[in-house]
Amino acid sequence: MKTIYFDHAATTPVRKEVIDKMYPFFNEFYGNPSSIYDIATISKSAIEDSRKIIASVFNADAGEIFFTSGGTESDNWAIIGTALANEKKGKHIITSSVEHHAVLHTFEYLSRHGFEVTYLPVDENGKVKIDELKKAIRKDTILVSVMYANNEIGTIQPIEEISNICKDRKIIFHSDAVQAVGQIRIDLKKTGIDLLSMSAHKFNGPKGVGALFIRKGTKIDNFLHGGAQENKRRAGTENVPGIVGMAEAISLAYENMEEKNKKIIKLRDKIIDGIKNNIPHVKFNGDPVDRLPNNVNFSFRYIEGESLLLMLNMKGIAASSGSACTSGSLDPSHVLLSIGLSHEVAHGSLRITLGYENKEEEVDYLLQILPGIVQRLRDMSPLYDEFLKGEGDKNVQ
Amino acid sequence: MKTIYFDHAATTPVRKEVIDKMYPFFNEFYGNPSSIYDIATISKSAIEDSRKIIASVFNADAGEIFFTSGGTESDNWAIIGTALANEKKGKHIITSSVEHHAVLHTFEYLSRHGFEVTYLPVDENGKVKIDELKKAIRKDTILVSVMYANNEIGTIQPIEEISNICKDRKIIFHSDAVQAVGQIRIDLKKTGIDLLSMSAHKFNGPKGVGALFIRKGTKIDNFLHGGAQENKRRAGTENVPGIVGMAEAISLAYENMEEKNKKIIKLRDKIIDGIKNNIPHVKFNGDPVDRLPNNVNFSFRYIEGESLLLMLNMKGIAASSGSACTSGSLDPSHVLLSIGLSHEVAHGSLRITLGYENKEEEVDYLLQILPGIVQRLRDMSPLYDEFLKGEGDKNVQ
Amino acid sequence: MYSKKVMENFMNPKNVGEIDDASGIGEVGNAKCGDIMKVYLKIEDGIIKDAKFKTFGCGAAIATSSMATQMIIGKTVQEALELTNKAVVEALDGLPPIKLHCSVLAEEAVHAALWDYAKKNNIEIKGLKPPKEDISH
Amino acid sequence: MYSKKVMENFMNPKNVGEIDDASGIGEVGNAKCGDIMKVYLKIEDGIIKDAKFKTFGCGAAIATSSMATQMIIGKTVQEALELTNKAVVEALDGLPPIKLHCSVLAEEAVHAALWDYAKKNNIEIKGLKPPKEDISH
Ligand SMILES: Cc1ncc(COP(=O)(O)O)c(C=O)c1O
Ligand SMILES: Cc1ncc(COP(=O)(O)O)c(C=O)c1O
Repeated sequence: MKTIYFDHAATTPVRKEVIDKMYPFFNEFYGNPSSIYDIATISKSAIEDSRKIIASVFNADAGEIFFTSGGTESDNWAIIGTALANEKKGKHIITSSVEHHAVLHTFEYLSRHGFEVTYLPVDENGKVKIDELKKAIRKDTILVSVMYANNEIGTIQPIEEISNICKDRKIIFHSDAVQAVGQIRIDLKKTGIDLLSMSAHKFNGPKGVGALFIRKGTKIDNFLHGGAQENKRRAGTENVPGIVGMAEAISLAYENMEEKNKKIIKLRDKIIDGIKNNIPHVKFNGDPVDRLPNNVNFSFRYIEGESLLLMLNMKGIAASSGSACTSGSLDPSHVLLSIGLSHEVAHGSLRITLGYENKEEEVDYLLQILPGIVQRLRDMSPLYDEFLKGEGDKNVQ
Repeated sequence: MKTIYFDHAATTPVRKEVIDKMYPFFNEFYGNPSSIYDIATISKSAIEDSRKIIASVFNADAGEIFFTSGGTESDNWAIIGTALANEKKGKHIITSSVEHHAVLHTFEYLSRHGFEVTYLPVDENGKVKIDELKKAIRKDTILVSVMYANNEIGTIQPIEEISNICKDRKIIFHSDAVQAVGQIRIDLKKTGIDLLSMSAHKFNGPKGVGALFIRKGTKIDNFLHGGAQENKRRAGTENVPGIVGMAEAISLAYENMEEKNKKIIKLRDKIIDGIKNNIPHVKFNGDPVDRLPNNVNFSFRYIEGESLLLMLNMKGIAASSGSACTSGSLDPSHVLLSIGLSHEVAHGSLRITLGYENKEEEVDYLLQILPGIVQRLRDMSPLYDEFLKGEGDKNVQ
Repeated sequence: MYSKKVMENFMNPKNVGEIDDASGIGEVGNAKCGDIMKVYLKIEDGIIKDAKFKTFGCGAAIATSSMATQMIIGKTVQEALELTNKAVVEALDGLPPIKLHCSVLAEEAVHAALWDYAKKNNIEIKGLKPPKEDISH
Repeated sequence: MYSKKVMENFMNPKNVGEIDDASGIGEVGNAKCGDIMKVYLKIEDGIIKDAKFKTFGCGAAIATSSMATQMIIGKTVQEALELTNKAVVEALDGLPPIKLHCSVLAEEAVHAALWDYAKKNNIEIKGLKPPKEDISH
């Protein structure tokens, strides 16, 4: 059975065109880009060409793009690097409560090392409350980090507003755009983001490579220390095939983006309407308007997310959940809790994230089997029993 | 013209067998290993199998191997992670003066953040002086980091002795084995190294993936913060193709290693003898006995390394130098200066590092053209002039 | 992630349902943590004649419920009490470490149902401890 | 890394050698930094009749020596003095940024040779400054 892959926010298949571009750099142009002989200068140029391609997508300068090992490293570098470089100005840093762990755990690390952190609350759609941001900013605030778009519920943050607030107050603004890059356009000349993280495997590029945009003039320390690579800012022999693959993947992603997004949004909305219309006791999560084109997130009351995923998997569908069971922790997703869901409802969430290769038939198949699966699990659930007997709903939000 | 590649210490071509193993993980088994559906559990198992393969090469436990983005990250993690986790015990850390920049610059970073660093001197063959190590150790010493084998001159350090000294004194011992792994056997049950760094692209694996061995019980902080990957020790979506490729590459490297090394040592010694016997005014660098099987390093007096490399490149040979010009800095290699070479002599160094695919004909070709190239450059050199006129040798070491 | 046995018991769980005139009912776990198990026992002459369950929870929770109820049907009350979570895990050909708590929950659910039965019938079952009160969903 | 012109001038440098009865000799740079250039000039009637060089250094150092000597042959002393490192770089179709100092060195070597010529002949060349004393190899 071929998998129907509906988990593009987790990772994506590498496109054939991307693999083909990477291939020669494994064993033909394999030279170390720091060397001076021919096969090495070819890898060096490949890196610089890739940097230009990526910069142009964001209307940035090539010298502002630095390659990393992925979104996590970009986030760690951006946050730790600015915190350490600017700690003489102040030790207060701000982020939101719905960030990815790559940001949240890095803030926690800094809070263990003398920095003071404010976590901004979000509204019920997952948006950072601008008033709260303004209130949180202090004289000694040196960094604000708010993600471009949320990986679980797809909510796009008011980045323009946040960046203006930071700019006015001369605070460095980092945005984790790992979920946004490859899906929506970002113009870094227009929007005053100082640091922007991205990860290739989220847009049909390879795993293990990403980039950090560092606006010219931003004060930031190095994070990986060593060789003189990346203009002496990020040490380590460059992952040449990965970098070349990332550039190809980003080019393909931004080619006819508007047209492709129209198609994807149609599929997304078909799923959203299909679930709303055919399955009772569901809750739609995330912002209905400011939303990634490919994200669907629902909570199904009275059932638990992992069982739902397992049943979908048996039917050949790959999807994701904010259930604790899928994360190996006890608590369900902090994002779902932050938008006000009870633990119980959060446990029963399902995330469907689409990719360019998904077809309408696949969506139809999902909508055909999902109601039955949900019902089957509800029929096993003591919570659904209680609800039917009229004692339940008081407990489950 | 096909390149004759003699720069395996810089990086190596990825073997065909390795690429073939990686390939399906790009767009067939592309699932995120943290997910629970089938294509994801396949990637997850592939990672765990790779971990076992790598652990078994070192006689270590699979749970002691953590994947990283390469040698630089492994070094940074090992050093910063232990320093921060143990700073309550003391803030004195020791390394050698011939380490790779991935270690040296990380120590410099820590010295800017409140740690005190001792740099151990080496003898004229590049070996750490054991007496100096003993003298340097203090009550508040928490970490010793000495590389397994040197990347420029191939000298293998007295690791067994150093590890015993550290063990006796309960000091954590890290060894940067980026150049040793894949070339010589390392038994981590026998040798008391606590942390060991490696990088796949140095043994015909892909760039952008490496590992850190962390002996069970070693106190070390996380370095990349975020998701729960790598047993919650190293965050970031795993580079599955890279990890699988690394495991395959290491298996191949350690298959019949003794036999293959015999062949490589023969080639290495042919080059060493050929240069000594046919080119005057040369200096052999590194330890003649405790030396990597694939490393040749000579200084050619009165000439500069980059010109030598360019001329070799024109003849289809890829090699390396400790010349400042190839590193983009003003000073020549700190390793060559540490073993007592003058700046002038250090500038004229040539490093030849062999790989499993090198053939005797290639060595013969090198030995045939090298004397002429050296002579050509000497004929252009004002230093050689001075020497001929008898006024020179006093200046050049 | 899961063994074949677990997946079988998850996809086609045995003994899903309720027993109207149950001799004892036990409910453990809480929705906050994502697992609730409710076990119904029909006991006659000290023998467990029937067992049913309803479970809110992950694949392992449902599979252990299915397995645990199968394992106690036909057993004496004393034998049922002695069913350990380890035995359930073994019968399922193992569980991932992070899922072991589900098997503990299954053991506790059976114990809670036995406790309910004992209380209702005012008898004492040797070695049976009262269930923890954490049904806080 | 290097332009074709640089590689041509490196692989087949023009004017390598010495001039026995040179009118002026200039040596700049130092071996510590990895670059020494020695320039020999043959000057007659204020015209540079010949120029030769010996260089210890990288590809860019050799190529700029070759290009600079070519560019001054046939020029007047004043014209040679006005040869800038920028002109040399342009004639080579550019140099990588980290190699620009080599072109500066070439300019300085020519100036040092002119200074030597001026000193020997006790004349003054307008705008010529004494060479820096950093020949410390
Ligand atoms: C919003 C967000 N930030 C950061 C990351 C981390 O990226 P990576 O796993 O590539 O390191 C992810 C994905 O895992 C993400 O969705
Ligand atoms: C001894 C040594 N340590 C560390 C490194 C860094 O490894 P990487 O470039 O893969 O990060 C290298 C190679 O560049 C090395 O030779």
